[in-house]
Amino acid sequence: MKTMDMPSQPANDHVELPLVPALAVENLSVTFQGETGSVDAVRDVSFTLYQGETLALVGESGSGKSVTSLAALRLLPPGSKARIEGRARLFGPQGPRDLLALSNEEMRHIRGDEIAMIFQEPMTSLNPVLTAGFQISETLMVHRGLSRHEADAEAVRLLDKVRIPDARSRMNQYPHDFSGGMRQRVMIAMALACRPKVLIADEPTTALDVTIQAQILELIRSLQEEDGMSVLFITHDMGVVAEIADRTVVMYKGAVVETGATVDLFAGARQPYTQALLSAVPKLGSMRGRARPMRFPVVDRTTGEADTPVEVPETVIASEQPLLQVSGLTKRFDIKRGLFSPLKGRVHAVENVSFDVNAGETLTLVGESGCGKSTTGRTVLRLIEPTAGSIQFGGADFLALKAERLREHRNRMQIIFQDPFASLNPRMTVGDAIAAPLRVNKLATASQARERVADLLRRVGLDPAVAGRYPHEFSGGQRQRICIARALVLQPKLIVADEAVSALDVSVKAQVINLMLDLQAEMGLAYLFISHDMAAVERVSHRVAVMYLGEIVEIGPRQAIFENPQHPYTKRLLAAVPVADPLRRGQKGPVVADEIRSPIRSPDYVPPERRYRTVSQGHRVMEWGDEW
Amino acid sequence: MSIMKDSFESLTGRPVMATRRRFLSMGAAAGALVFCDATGNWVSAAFAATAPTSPTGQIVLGLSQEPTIFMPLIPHADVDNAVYFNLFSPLWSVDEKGAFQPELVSEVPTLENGGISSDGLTWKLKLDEKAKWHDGTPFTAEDVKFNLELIRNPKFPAANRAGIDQITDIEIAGPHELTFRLSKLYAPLPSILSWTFLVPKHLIEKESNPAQPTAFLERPVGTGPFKWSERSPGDHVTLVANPDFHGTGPRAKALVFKYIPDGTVLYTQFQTGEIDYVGLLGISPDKFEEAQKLPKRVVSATPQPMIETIVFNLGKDVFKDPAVRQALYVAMDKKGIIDQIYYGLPSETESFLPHESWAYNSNLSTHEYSPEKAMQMLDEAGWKPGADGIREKNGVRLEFTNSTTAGNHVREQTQQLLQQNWLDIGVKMTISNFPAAVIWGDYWNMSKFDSVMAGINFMVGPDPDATGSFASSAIPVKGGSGSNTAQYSNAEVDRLLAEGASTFDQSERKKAYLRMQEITRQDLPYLPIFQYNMVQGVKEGLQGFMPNVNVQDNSWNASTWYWAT
Amino acid sequence: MANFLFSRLLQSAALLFLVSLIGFGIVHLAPGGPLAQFALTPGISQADLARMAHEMGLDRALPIQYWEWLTRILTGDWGRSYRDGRSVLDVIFGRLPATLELILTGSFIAIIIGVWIGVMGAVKRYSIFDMLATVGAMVALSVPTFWFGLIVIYVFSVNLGWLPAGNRMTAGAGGGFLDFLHHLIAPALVLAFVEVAIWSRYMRSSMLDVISQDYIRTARAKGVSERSILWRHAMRNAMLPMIALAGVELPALLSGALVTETVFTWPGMGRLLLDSLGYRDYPVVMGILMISAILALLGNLLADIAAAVVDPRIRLT
Amino acid sequence: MSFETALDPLSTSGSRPAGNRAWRRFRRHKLAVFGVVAIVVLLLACAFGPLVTPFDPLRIDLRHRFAGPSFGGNLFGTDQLGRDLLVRLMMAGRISLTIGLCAMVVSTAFGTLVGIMAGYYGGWTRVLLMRFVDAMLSFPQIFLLLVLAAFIQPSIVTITLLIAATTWMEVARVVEGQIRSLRERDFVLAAQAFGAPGRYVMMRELLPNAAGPIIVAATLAIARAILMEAYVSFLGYGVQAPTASWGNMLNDAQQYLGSAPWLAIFPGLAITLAVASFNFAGDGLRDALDARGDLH
Repeated sequence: MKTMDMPSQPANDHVELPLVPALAVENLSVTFQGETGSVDAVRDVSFTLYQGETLALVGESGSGKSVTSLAALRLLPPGSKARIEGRARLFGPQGPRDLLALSNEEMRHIRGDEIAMIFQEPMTSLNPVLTAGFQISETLMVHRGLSRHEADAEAVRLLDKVRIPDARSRMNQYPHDFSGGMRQRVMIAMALACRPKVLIADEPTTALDVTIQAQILELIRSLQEEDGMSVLFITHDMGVVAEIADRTVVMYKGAVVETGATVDLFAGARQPYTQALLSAVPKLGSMRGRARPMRFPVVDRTTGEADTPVEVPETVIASEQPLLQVSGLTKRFDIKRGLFSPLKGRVHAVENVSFDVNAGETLTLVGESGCGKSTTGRTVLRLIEPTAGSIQFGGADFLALKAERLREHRNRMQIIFQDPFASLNPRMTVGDAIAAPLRVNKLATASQARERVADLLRRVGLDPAVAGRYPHEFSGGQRQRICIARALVLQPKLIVADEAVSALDVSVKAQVINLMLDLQAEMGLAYLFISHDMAAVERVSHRVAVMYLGEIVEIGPRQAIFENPQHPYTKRLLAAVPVADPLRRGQKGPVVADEIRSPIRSPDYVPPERRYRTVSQGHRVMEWGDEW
Repeated sequence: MSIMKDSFESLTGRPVMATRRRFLSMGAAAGALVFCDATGNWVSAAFAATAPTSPTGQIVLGLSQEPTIFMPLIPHADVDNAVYFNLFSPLWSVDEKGAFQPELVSEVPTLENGGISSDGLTWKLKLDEKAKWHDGTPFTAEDVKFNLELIRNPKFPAANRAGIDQITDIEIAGPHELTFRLSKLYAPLPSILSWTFLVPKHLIEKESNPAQPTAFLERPVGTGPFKWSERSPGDHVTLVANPDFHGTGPRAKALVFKYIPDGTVLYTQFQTGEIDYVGLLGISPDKFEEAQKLPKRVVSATPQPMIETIVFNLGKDVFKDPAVRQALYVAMDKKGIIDQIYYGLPSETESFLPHESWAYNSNLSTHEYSPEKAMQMLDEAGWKPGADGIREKNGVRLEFTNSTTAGNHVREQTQQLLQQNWLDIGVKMTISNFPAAVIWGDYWNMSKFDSVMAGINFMVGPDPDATGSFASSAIPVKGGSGSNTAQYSNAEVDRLLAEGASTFDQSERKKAYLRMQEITRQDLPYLPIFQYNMVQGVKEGLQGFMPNVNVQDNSWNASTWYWAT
Repeated sequence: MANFLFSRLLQSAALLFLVSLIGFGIVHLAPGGPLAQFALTPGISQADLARMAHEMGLDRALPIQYWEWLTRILTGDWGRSYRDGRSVLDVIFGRLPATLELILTGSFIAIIIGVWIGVMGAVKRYSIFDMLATVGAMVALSVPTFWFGLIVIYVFSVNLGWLPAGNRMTAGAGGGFLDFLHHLIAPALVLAFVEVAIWSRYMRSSMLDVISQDYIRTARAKGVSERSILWRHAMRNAMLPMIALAGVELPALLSGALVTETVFTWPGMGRLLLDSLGYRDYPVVMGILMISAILALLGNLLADIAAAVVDPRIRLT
Repeated sequence: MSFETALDPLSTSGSRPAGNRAWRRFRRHKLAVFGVVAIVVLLLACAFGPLVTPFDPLRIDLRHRFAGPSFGGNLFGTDQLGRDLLVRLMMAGRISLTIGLCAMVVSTAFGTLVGIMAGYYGGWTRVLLMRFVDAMLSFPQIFLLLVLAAFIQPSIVTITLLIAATTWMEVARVVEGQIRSLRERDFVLAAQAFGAPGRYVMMRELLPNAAGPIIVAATLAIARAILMEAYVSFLGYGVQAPTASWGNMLNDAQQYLGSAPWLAIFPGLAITLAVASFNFAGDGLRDALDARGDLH
């Protein structure tokens, strides 16, 4: 055993670390037999989880962190041809047992009883046709031999314990009746039913909104304290690591790179990869006192050497006439079941939204799922026709344009999407994809187009020789670069970046953001940046608009919003963001169970008149009522 | 003329080889009918046991078509006759010897007994006083008058009004006696009346539309030996014994007419004993040999009046030259068709009349299969082979289509053989078959075809009168009334037909018909291929079964059938 | 629920209207007509034929005929058969039970066997059983039903004499239940043959889909036994698409029944259609088309309702 | 995905064209390979077989009716008119396979057109087109086929069209579903954002991405069309004699089931083999072209 994961000083002074191992993974290797040969998903991984501690297993996508945990619990999909080597010892009263050597039946008795697991996607992880109550009770009936009646009584207690309001009546509801956060609470209740010694949480908050994530993290932390569990917390989010983990294991390409106390790791990682990883993590509040956006530092992941990030040059051209002027923009979707059905209600996706974007400026729309930020972005481009409002672009009334002129104007405004896999046509070479706008609009000859494509590929940092390849041959970050190149080919003035970096791994995200900032400086681009990632937003924005249920609740210069938030929602949002600094771990608030409300209203709903108060130059906040 | 339109029922492409029966008149003077039965099984079976005193047992008759219309006066399918014979009665019927037997009359009217006046124009009928409808209502002269008038009513779509439309002045002389006059002498009338089944006046009158008597069709009432019991559409019709029947029998408790559309299944069920009698189209020729060897089954072949022919549409240029028709006939491998395709079952013929008819001409020149001679005939007539080997003359190519009802496999085989026979002499025939509903519509009636292969009964009623098929006044497409769709026109034939129909003197008539057969043998508007024989089968022990070529269906005397005990 | 039914009713009505329009067009544009069967009746005159055509309404323009048919059918009068003068509904409902018997028995056998094969195939994926089941199902889907029926008749009726060669019951025997069952075996099995293949294929793929779902992993992580995972957690989910399948399979079943009825001379709706087509019995053909469309829609509706009952995610609103 | 720099050399494993990967997946599918081999063998046999056998498929020889299969003379025996069954089977194969292929082309083309229009334009276009599809689908297919067949003059062309007319709906549904889901994809939105007209989006962006399911549907459509031809012929509306198709050979053979069973057995086996081969190939293609592999 060559691990060196002796826990150093406690990360949190009121957690006692008895140094009793609970689960030890030793020299674990997992090899998948794939179509194109074998893939070493996990290579010689060892770590120990001690009683009562929270150990974070962190790494980017494909680092093997989830496979490690699934392999240890022998939960890899039955059909997958995986070869597993090593040991995974579970320590208990009867001494350590190697989970990989137990019979299936013995293993079954351990799972759910001694080791429990929660997963990333609470919707798909709960059986849609069984009630929440049954799914919790089942564990108790299986392992504790309780009758259905007894189990149900215990399940109600568990639901209470995970702070689900009105637990008794929700017992008989099905998973789809719960919101995402509530579903994850049900999962947690299910996992904790038999008071397991070890809880493995596999990206439990990744699919959740940031305010909900904060609640769930808080819940796990408090339950861990109550029951004295050991938690193996698998995540890619360094902010969450900083927030919750006592110790951290960093994985890269299937192997453990570095292990150590979280505080130490953040204070000074020993391995270059860890350093590079940490350097790319946006830290909320790190921009305090700066007005302009700033590039991420670039760390060489073999040497660990870093450059010093600088503030970007001033790009905003403030003029009388903003590049884009949106006022009173409204988009409502009717909800109907069928052709002949009456109107059921409306989604008030965007409600009376107004903002300006200047040339060379980045305005960010920020908010949680369902707040209408993406709809706003698409409506601005008229990919969705708005219900009401006006859009002035480059001095013209954009909504009044007829098809032909609309096309011309559209060329000045382009969009980049969240999912780089979905935004490129898989049946078209990237060169064709980039040149398509030129060809469709008949703006260039074939050879001109080729040159332009090569030029753009160079600009976004790709070899022009790749023009003949298909999208599936590229990584996610490379594809996003290609998408940027395609967006740039018509030399637009404004790019709507719709969650353009949200799906990327943290290090790739940093690079793409740097690229976008560079391009802005070079070409004077304006961005309408749409994101839910507050930390990234802080880096790139000149100005920020916070959206909630289709409305802008607060808008202003980035510095004003982040340093002087006014609206309760803005404050809550900022407070919920995990801070990627274990030393600044947030104060534990009460574990609440608020949910994001729905923008669906009855057909006769009339949106209230809103008034805005000006806080400072350009910083305006919506006046709020008793609901906050 | 009537055509074997079996394929209305054979859409599934079941083997449908033989035909339904058409009555074949032997005429009173023709003597005993030639009943060709190789084994004489019927006779031996018929007299082997004594009949039960009261109705016993049931008899299952297998039919390859489904009886659906239970009102005999409106247009119906041939299969319906099987039910009519047992449910209804005509005034008189024709027995297997060709003699008329009284049914609803107490005596068949003749010149001799004075029922028919010497000029043949005044008829007097005396009805059977014991006859009663199944609902108990007595059968009277009113009923007869009602039926005859209904058929004559031009607004009523009668199945047949030929002959009956000559009847005038129907007078009721008493409850069971009536007289009528004929506007002109019509020789086949007695035969026609022998297959006119009577319906009850008191029930049909109640119907809002006698042509569509909905209540009656659901529950028909007749005077026959069996009463309506029930019908399971698509499956069977059951009749039960009528204890009040005025004639002989019935001797069985029930008759079940079982509809089995598939010939193979029908045969199999006959084999397994589920079916007591295979009626209508009988057993397919390829199974004849096998069927004869079945234990406890009596199987034999009986002649049919139907002639298998190729009908030429003489309105088409390609068939106008008689030499072409004759050459096609000579090039036809008739023997191959009869011996191979039809297993030697049918009889060779050169005439349009069946061998058994008193008017049959047995001295017609015999067909000789000779492709060489056929080519020579065409050469002589000036039909020269073109570039592709197909003969032509004056811009007319010897190329035509031949049609028959789609799904008749044996016919299709014959077609293919003929196609080859004729291609050998430089004539191109293309097969173009249609579903029955298409081919027997305007395509046939309005002479839109080139040539058609069909089994045809050229007689009207049990009588050799073939006016409808050969008279130039009977071409529908030229406005005539009849079914001369071949558009045959020959002045001498017209004259001979008129002569034959307007006298009761059989020898006079025969002379005309013999001559006429000579002419058609020469002219060949129809190529005679063969006369049908049908394979019939009954279960051993079924007594009383008696094939009768003079009626439409061999269940004609089912009232006297019974099981030997 | 009431809203849902109302909305579905409207949609179905619109669809039926389309169906009737298409059906009427196809049926009536066909050459030949119902009178051809009478045209050969000896002695019938052209005038009689014309009169009959008029009575049947065949001499009017097609749109007018359609309008007359439509208005009549809306008042519940489906017309009368040209063949035997009975009301179309009587004619069809007289035959429908035989077809339903066949379809229900066939489906019942098919679903039981097919679901079992599918589940076993999915659970033991890539096993010998699974491979045989897959190949078998594909072959079964490729065999022409009528040919298979003929072979069954040849082997079991003609050669072995075990089963009757056709029909619903022994002719004239009055038909005991056993007799009826004896006749039902071969056609029901032949009809079930293809259906087993379809059900097992769908079930297998649905089951495979379900057992790779996260919630199955969750159940496993909870320590639930494999048996319970299969039958309690997976089965209900895997059956959901099967309910929809049962709904959409109905037209296919009717098709299969038509062929089977033909081969086994089963007196059902399929044979009736064949006969009616041959006679150009327009009212009956239209009636059958409409009834089968209604059955298809009803099947879909029932499937949707059943799915809503079983699947808590679906609400019929 | 791991750390990358912008100019990372691209991994070699992904550099093969997509078609190659599909082909590799397809090759591992044993049944599919069997299917393709069988199809090729059938096609070759039907195309060239009649040229090399000594028997004339049309020449009638009544003296040699119903000769049983034998190694010396007629391998598969002779039919009811004394023609060699094997050579007729091959001639019939030409017809049946031609009908199958042509019906597939027509139904796939039409179904794709309807599906792509309905999927792309949505709204009332979709409602109208897909309701029409629904209406057509609510007829049992064989009912529809028969009703249609009842009024045509049977010929190879009409039967092909007939089968196509009753089978295009499935393709339309598949394509419509594909297009509708593809239509929401970001690359389609991107194309609209740079001003691509509808025709461009349909032909260049949507259609190539729906190709996999269309190819699979097309392969299965051939199988179904061959079966349908057999059904139509069986029910008496098939290709006219003397042209043989597997369906009408079977139709002719029914009545000799007891006396000359080989007449029914061989065409039945030929149909089953051909249909199964296309089904196997289609199944293999479904796995090989599984859109998920390329789109995600």
